[in-house]
Amino acid sequence: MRIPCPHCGERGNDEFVYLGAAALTRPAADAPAEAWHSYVYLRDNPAGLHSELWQHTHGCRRWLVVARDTRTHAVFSATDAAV
Amino acid sequence: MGYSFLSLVREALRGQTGWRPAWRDAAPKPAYDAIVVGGGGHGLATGYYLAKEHGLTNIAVLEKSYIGGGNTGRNTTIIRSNYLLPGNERMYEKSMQLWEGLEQDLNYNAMVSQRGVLNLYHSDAQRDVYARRGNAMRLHGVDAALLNETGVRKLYPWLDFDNARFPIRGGLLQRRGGTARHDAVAWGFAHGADRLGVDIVQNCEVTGFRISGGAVQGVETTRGYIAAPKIGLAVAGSTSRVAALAGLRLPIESHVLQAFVSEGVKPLVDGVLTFGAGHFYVSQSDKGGLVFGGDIDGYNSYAQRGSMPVVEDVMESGMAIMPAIGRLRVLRQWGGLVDMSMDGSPIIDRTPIDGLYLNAGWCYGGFKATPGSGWCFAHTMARDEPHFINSALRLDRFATGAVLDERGAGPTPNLH
Amino acid sequence: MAELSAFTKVKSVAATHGSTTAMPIEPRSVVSITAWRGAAPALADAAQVTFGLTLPQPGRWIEHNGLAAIWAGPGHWWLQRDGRSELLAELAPLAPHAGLIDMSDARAVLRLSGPAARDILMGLLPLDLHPRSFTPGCAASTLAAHMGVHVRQLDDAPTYDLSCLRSYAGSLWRALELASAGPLRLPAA
Amino acid sequence: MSRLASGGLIDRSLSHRFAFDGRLYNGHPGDTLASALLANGVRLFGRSFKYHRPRGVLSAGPEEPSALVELRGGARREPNTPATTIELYDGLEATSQNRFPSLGFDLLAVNNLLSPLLSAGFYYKTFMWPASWWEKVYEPLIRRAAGLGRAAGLPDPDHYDRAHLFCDVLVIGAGPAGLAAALAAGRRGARVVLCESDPLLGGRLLAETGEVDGMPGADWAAHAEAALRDCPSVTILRRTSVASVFDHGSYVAVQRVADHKPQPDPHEPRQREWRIVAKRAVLAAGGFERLAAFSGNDRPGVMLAGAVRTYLNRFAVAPGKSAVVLTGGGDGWRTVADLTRHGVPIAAIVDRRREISPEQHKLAAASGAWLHLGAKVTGTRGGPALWGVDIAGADGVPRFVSSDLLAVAGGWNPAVHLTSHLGGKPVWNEAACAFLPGALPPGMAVAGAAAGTFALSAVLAEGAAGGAAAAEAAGFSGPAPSVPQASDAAIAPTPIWIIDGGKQKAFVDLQHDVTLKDIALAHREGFVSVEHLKRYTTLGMATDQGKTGGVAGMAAMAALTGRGMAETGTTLHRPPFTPVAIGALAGHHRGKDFRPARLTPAHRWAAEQNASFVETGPWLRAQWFTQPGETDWLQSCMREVNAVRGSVGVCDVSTLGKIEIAGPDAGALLDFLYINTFSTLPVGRVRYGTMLREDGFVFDDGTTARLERDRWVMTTTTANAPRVLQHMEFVHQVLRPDWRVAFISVTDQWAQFAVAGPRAREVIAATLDPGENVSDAAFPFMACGSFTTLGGVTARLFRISFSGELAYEIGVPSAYGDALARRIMAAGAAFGITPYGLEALGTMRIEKGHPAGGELNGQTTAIDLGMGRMMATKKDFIGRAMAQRPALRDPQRPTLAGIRPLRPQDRLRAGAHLLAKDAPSTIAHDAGWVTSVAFSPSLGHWIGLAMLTNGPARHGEIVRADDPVRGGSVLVEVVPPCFVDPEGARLRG
Ligand SMILES: Cc1cc2nc3c(=O)[nH]c(=O)nc-3n(C[C@H](O)[C@H](O)[C@H](O)COP(=O)(O)OP(=O)(O)OC[C@H]3O[C@@H](n4cnc5c(N)ncnc54)[C@H](O)[C@@H]3O)c2cc1C
Ligand SMILES: NC(=O)c1ccc[n+]([C@@H]2O[C@H](COP(=O)([O-])OP(=O)(O)OC[C@H]3O[C@@H](n4cnc5c(N)ncnc54)[C@H](O)[C@@H]3O)[C@@H](O)[C@H]2O)c1
Ligand SMILES: Cc1cc2nc3c(=O)[nH]c(=O)nc-3n(C[C@H](O)[C@H](O)[C@H](O)COP(=O)(O)O)c2cc1C
Ligand SMILES: [Zn+2]
Repeated sequence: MRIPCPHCGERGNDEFVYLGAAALTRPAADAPAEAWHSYVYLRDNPAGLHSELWQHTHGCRRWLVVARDTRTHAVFSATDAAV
Repeated sequence: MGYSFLSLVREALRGQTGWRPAWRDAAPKPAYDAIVVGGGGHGLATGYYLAKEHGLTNIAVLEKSYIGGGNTGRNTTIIRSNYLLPGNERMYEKSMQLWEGLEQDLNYNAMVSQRGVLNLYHSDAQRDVYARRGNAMRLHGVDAALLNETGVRKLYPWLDFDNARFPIRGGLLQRRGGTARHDAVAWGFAHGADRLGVDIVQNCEVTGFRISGGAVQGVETTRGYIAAPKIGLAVAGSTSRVAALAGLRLPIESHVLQAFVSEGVKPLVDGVLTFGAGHFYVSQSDKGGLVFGGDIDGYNSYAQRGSMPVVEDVMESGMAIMPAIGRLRVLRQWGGLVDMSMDGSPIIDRTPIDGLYLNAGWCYGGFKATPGSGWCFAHTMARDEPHFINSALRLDRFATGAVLDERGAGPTPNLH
Repeated sequence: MAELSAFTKVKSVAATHGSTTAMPIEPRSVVSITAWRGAAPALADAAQVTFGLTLPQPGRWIEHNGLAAIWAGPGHWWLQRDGRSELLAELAPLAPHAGLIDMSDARAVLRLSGPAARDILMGLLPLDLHPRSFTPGCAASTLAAHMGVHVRQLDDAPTYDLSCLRSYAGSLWRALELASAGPLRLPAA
Repeated sequence: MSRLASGGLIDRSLSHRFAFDGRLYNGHPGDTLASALLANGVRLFGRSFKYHRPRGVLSAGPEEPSALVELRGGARREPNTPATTIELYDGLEATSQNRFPSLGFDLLAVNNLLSPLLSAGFYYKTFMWPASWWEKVYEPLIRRAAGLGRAAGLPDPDHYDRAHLFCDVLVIGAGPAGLAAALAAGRRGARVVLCESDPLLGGRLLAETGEVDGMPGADWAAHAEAALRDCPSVTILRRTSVASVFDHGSYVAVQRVADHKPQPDPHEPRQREWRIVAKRAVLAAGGFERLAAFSGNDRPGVMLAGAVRTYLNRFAVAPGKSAVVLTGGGDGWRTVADLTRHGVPIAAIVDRRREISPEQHKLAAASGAWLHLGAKVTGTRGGPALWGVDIAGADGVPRFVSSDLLAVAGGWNPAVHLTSHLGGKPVWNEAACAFLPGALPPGMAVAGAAAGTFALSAVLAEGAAGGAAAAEAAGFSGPAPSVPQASDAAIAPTPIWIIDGGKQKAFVDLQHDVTLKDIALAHREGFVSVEHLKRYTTLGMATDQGKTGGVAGMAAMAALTGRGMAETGTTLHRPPFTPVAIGALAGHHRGKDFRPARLTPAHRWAAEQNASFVETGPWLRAQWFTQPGETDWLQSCMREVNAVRGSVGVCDVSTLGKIEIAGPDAGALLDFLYINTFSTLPVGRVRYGTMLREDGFVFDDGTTARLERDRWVMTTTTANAPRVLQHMEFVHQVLRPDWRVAFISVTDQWAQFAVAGPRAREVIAATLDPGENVSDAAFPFMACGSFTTLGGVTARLFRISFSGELAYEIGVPSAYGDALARRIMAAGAAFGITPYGLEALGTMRIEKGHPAGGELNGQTTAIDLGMGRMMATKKDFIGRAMAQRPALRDPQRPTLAGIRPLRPQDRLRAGAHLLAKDAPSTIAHDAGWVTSVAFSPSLGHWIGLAMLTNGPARHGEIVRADDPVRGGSVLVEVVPPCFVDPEGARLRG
């Protein structure tokens, strides 16, 4: 698999570290327990388009948000998580 | 006709023409007392034990494709009960005990072979972690032996002890561990369940649930609506997709795990070996192929195939402990969809929807659990409450914090 | 001041492969510079004004008056000069816009030069080093032989600077040794 | 001898001597082992998997199911190698396999007689009684009988290389389609990589007699190769098989660099794995001829008709003295023509059709063969070699012909395998009578026989068009490519799958001995899906993966179910395309080179001090320093601890993770990462902190120093250093991108040493350049600052202590690490300074009750470790919310405690479980476990740390440490975790 790093160009997935769903928002410190449970543990895990976090650990070390189809592995976009 | 040497001889004399299907290819009925979704080992075992232990015979196992074609048919067949945490250990040990009498029970040779599982360790710290696990097993009354380097050399003299980057210092051995023939496990449970009247319905995909008043009523399938007051999910890598049809969001991600088989050779590896300083485990099938694998690829996937870095990692790790396999050839590699739970341990429990039960989160280790999982799930479904044996494998443990994190890796399925 | 080469395990510091040579480049003064969010333009201006240095674009490096700027990530550069100097202090004018951290000793660098250099690196780096896509002025980080490495091309000899974490120096040397053991015998590009 | 007098692509001027089963033969360069043995009249090559039936050569390529041998000997023995792919070299040695005692006389051939019993899946129905016999009796017998060749059992002595290629167009296969594609793309200037598994380019052109551009096919292939060499952007890789396709244009090819030699040259890899990244690919892999299923179709002497042509034309070998040709259509007639041209008598031609063309009648007449139209083969005769064929004519009348070669033209399977590696399912095409590529991997196109195009002229045109289109898509446009010309008529595919009648076994899988009867049995027992069929009968699961027989097996099932081929489908093709050596995929990464090693800057110094090194993750760390007279590690360790506690010691702590943090928001970041507060820490001070994961369990711990207002340096554990950095990058980039903070790992930038012991201050003072003040007043406990040493080298000094003694850590840029170690030693010489290693370090931290690896195992909470009160309540930090979950605050959780043996001479062991003193040894009474132990020289007995249910409340209680796996049970007293100087007087001294 190759991930198109927006900074370094397309690279093999062994240069990256995967974290999982990118669409999760860290709850406020005083959010109810369910919100934390959901953030830390529950996942949509879709078969299809998945927005996910990868770090280009052996490249620019940036965390990226990659849109990828989990059935075909087709990558539609990769953007810097902080931008 | 029962399976035996005699029946085989009789059939040999008449050209093997007297056999009937190992299980009926049942058409779905409009309603059942209970339905198990997923015709993998777990689903079929659940069907079998529902009938055998709880007398529920008006039941069906629904499989979207052909039975045993999921992870049951694509795993590295290692069975063992060498877990650390009591919540896990008692279930895996129950399973091991069921394996031990399975063939006679099912009248099907699933080739359960207790040739021993040896986990190699490479440092003092790792030895102590294994000792803690081995001691926990012994407290459970389960066999475990901690070998030093000499002990390992006696069993596997040709491992790379001397020239290794991570020298082998010893291993944790469970002699009762071993392998079982993956396909035969599915077919055997199907055969056994069928003989008790369970309908095994293939090419029947569950596409929706009817739920009213917080209770499940039945399932929509590609072969029509089927009603049932109790529905159990045992769909492994598809768990999130199927559960989503019932509105559930779960602590599970689907990842790909690859496996490999080499060309067949004369006996080389007797038992099961695992590498403690990398990701590699291997055994030799009765057909002669080395069956081996490593870590998950580490990203969500439903594609049943992996990527190259893991292939190389597996081969490197294999060569690191067994430099003698360099010239053996990989014959085939494939992938399965493993349902990685957020603490690495399974879930066998009720769900917030009445009558809907969940069997999932097997990660890359559920084959060994097949009989035990089916037994526990059948109990949970039939009695509407978990058995003590699966009482820790709860769905709400993530909310309460009573997680079963064998490796201390935290809530990231890709790190298990 | 007794400095010790990062390549202490290497018997002779320079090795040759035909007319292709490899030798450590040390010591160097290197500072990691990371612009605060949104401050990259200001940082670039400051670098231009103070040092006459145009901070390079992604995947590039540049040298001006012996001071090299190597792109290391978005808003992130390594500024580097051969030999030991008080580079961190010298770069203080950039500090309002960025975090500056000394990393002069953090990495070990080998300079690989000569006709076989590219073929040897093909055995090591999962990067397209073909002159159509990697030329003098290019720089990249990647993973090779299970180590994070950085490579930049200096000239058409071709010459490359290949670096890794200093603690990996012996293993990098070993990896190069293995990669050049069976010369790839490809037709010249 | 059946070597033809002339022709072939062999070098008759040279002769190679080789041995098969100990007998010596001669062959020529250009031969394969199969062709050379056939030339020597050898027919019997091996035994089949199950019935041990005699088997010969079926094919001339990698699809070979039968002629498998053990190649070479000793550590280089390679089982299951198809003789049809082994390039002959001088001195080659090969042995037949899966037979005992000899190939000619094999005892297990008795299985053939038992075959009525050994039907598909028979083992699932028996061997169940008595239960204990499975492991003891049945399975060992089965295992010994199974498998084919023998593994070497010795470490592979050769090495394997890995390399990377990037290209615009990857062309897979160098037959006419591939050559035309590569030329078209290469002439446009695209970077082309052409991979061909054969040593020669040309594909079927080398085996057939057709002409291209007015020259014999093989000559055209040579011209094409020369033309490709003239294209500077084309790379040709011969002996290189594309094994697998991965996502996003990634391919893996394996080059057999030195397999055609007895052993690689010095430094030469045996094989090389190419990782290829291609913008586009043209699959031109050709096709595999099918073996029809008919009675007796496995006898040595039954050969694919196309392979017969290969042996005749390419290898100048007549694979028989007299042939029968069985065909369903035109393709077999090429074999008729070629046999005739080479003077091999044809005894009979059996064409399943009732009508043939006038040219074919002419060919038949010229061959002098007995022509049977509308006829079929009903059996073969012979022992280990064919000597006759039974034929049933259209009239049903049986006839017998003597013959030692039966050439079977069963039709062709396009080599679609690589199109399926990303899941694409081949689709049945009625017109081509074959499965053709279905959904293709992105960027891949298919040309030639692989696409079901069989006429040479069309193959060439399709190849050229495919190459041009691929180049175009990669950005290289140009004029339409010139298409090499061939004049051949398309041959209608008229396959023969299954020929019924006859009493012998009809095989669909020659290697695994799967017959039509097995398919019928599978059908009867309900294994009707092709996937069940495959798994139940093992059809297509052998080393050849069913390349020649598989589709016939599917056809048999299709016939039984009446479902037709399209609906029946085919099983999935998976990587690799042909089996690949495990060594080749592992490359150099084995033995000591399995993973790189990290060495500290003072490694050489430590080695000179006689350090024993231990692997800790990627690092090698000094474990202890053996002194003359010391015979075991414990002695060395105790001496080192005593030296530190008594005077002073020095320890290399460079492996600990160091992360330098700069910027105005660094304090906020630290407050967010740690459970305790850092932003209030004054400049010049150090604080200990603990980090949680977001799920509330402890992640890592260490000290962080504030060097300047906006400059901090954090230390992490050695093991977690990379993950902590990654975690911080996540927190900064994803959660708090606005914070003005920058950090990088400086682990490798600084060589760092702990100097510990009552004399540490004097040693540090003497280590620093003159004039530096490290008095307690100027530099108290938990101070940090910048100094100089070694005559002006910047040194970072931290007054922190892991050992519990007066201690400092001093860091210098790594290049000075070696010098600093020596400087410290010199400075401490007067006090007998002692280098100490990991064991002594561990012993002292256990004496002090500091949690480390065994306690920070990812399963413990801050409360468990006695650090609950460190958790700030007024700020948000990672893990704060989830740490509140009830199960994490359960008072019954095991918590950190110390233990010491009741009898001082007892040894403690980590991993032992703790139970109440008299409790039975069952899990219900499990109360915790021992996490770390050490022999404390300070106390003179073993001590340990443990996680114990309700630990702090149990100080003074006697519990039992059970360690059944090492056979021991020890009574211990629960004590506070800190054993030495609990008030901390020494470290403040
Ligand atoms: C490569 C690999 C190696 C492994 N190695 C081991 C090992 O050595 N030891 C071990 O113990 N475990 C191992 N495992 C894990 C083990 O294989 C699984 O945990 C176990 O087989 C799961 O069984 P199951 O019956 O739950 O799932 P499956 O066998 O996957 O069965 C689930 C079934 O549900 C069906 N299904 C899905 N959706 C629907 C729907 N909507 N309607 C109807 N049916 C549906 C699927 O088609 C499938 O047949 C491995 C897994 C893999 C992939
Ligand atoms: N019935 C018929 O008329 C009929 C049937 C089949 C083939 N043919 C003839 O066969 C030829 C087809 O030409 P073509 O170019 O399509 O095929 P080809 O068989 O001539 O060439 C394919 C080449 O690809 C190589 N190859 C296959 N897989 C590979 C892999 N994974 N990696 C590397 N190399 C690989 C093979 O070694 C072979 O040399 C034509 O000459 C055609 O006339 C005719
Ligand atoms: C334990 C085990 C042994 C296997 N042995 C073989 C084998 O000898 N030959 C083979 O072709 N495939 C073998 N396979 C792989 C299967 O052919 C198949 O790839 C796997 O079941 C996954 O199915 P799929 O490839 O159809 O997706 C084996 C699989 C398993 C789980
Ligand atoms: Zn990047």
